[in-house]
Amino acid sequence: MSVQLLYFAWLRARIGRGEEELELPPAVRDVAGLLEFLRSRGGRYAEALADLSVVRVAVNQDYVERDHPVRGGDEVAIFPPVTGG
Amino acid sequence: MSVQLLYFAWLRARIGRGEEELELPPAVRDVAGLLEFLRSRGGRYAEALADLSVVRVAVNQDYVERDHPVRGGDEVAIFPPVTGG
Amino acid sequence: MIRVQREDFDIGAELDRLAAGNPRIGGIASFVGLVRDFNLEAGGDDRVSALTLEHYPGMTEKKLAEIEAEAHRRWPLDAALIIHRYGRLEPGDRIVLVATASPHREAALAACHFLIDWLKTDAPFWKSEETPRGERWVEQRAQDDAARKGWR
Amino acid sequence: MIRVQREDFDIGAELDRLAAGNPRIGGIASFVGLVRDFNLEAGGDDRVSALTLEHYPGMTEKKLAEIEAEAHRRWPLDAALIIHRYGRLEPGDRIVLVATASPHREAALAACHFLIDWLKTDAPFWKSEETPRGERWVEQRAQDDAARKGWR
Repeated sequence: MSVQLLYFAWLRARIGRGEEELELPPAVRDVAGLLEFLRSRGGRYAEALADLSVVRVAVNQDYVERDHPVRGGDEVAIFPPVTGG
Repeated sequence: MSVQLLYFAWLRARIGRGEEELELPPAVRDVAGLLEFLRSRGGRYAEALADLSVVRVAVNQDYVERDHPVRGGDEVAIFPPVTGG
Repeated sequence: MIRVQREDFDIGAELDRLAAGNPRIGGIASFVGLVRDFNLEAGGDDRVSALTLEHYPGMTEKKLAEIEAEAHRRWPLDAALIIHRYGRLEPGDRIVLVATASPHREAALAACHFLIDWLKTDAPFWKSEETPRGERWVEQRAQDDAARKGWR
Repeated sequence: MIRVQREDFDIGAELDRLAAGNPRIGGIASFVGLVRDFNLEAGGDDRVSALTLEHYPGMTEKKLAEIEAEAHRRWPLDAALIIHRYGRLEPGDRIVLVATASPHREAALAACHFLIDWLKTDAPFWKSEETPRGERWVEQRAQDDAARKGWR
């Protein structure tokens, strides 16, 4: 299945792109699995996602926890805690 | 001794004037005494000051309690609870 | 800064002036009071066609300055402003503006709330309403007293 | 009403529009966030010459609309407004405006405070600061999280 990935703020800067379409292996079923898969790609991904405690995730534009399912066609955004206002 | 009296809002309307200079008898020493003296003048004064629980007093532009002294030359204002803002 | 005036004021211009030239300021909180066309206490039944605000010249300025000074004592404010109008006003007209500016959002918000609560119980203004049944002096609301006491 | 835009806004005009034609409104509370020339967390030592606000188009509008709806659920508001800018801003520039209008002063003040607190933790915006030591992403403040939790 493929998902649309979005990166923001320093995660975007460290990964080096703002978005990508990615084909996920069938073993990836939830957010935790997706983050592990991204880290396993190594390089900039492993570096940017080294400390997952400062990483937030939204699926289809809603904040979700790590056990939230990830399905084909989802829009998954990965970013640090927000600092607007 | 004489004091400058000011009336506001419905107290002004009921007494029929906004200010007056008044010569007080020597027995009047505090706000309570002044209010009693005004009531003793009867007519509009007695009527306007019938219910002292809804009457506030300021001496020289500070809110005061009934036992606050009244001295010659003081500016004494009598009015209902404030409703600005 | 405090001002007691008959004339209307320009909120945007006043808030701009409050922060002008001070890039330490991170937030401006403000409250604007408007003339309603009904009396809240009368359950909203009584239409109000106009309001006349009477005040105690001299004491008004003194009290507003005291209220402002108290806010500065309690919070780290870079600036505060109170403008209160008097005279005859119609529904929708502005009555009062309080505004606070601080590097800290929480300080600006709390101080603004404090200023309007204190002003309601401590500034010598009185409202008289024009209603279909004649003129009527507005009575003090118990909630205003309670709100003021909450800040002690 | 919510707006996410690069352009500046006119506070006076926005607040006028919020209450226009509704004489039930007795009070308008508002908060304006401005770009400071220093970082609060860095103890004020670090000069900030500019700020760039990045956001998540689509989710930003969704979250702001949810925050506004939540304020309407909690308080009797006649109107609410959130305007948030993005892009590059300099010290003194306006970042955000939240405003609430209600017949009741307390409702307007509480809802305004609520909106800015929730927006700080829930709206997907990120600030990057330009400092003498280079660009730096602003970190979330623990107080913001605490303020948000206080409203539960």
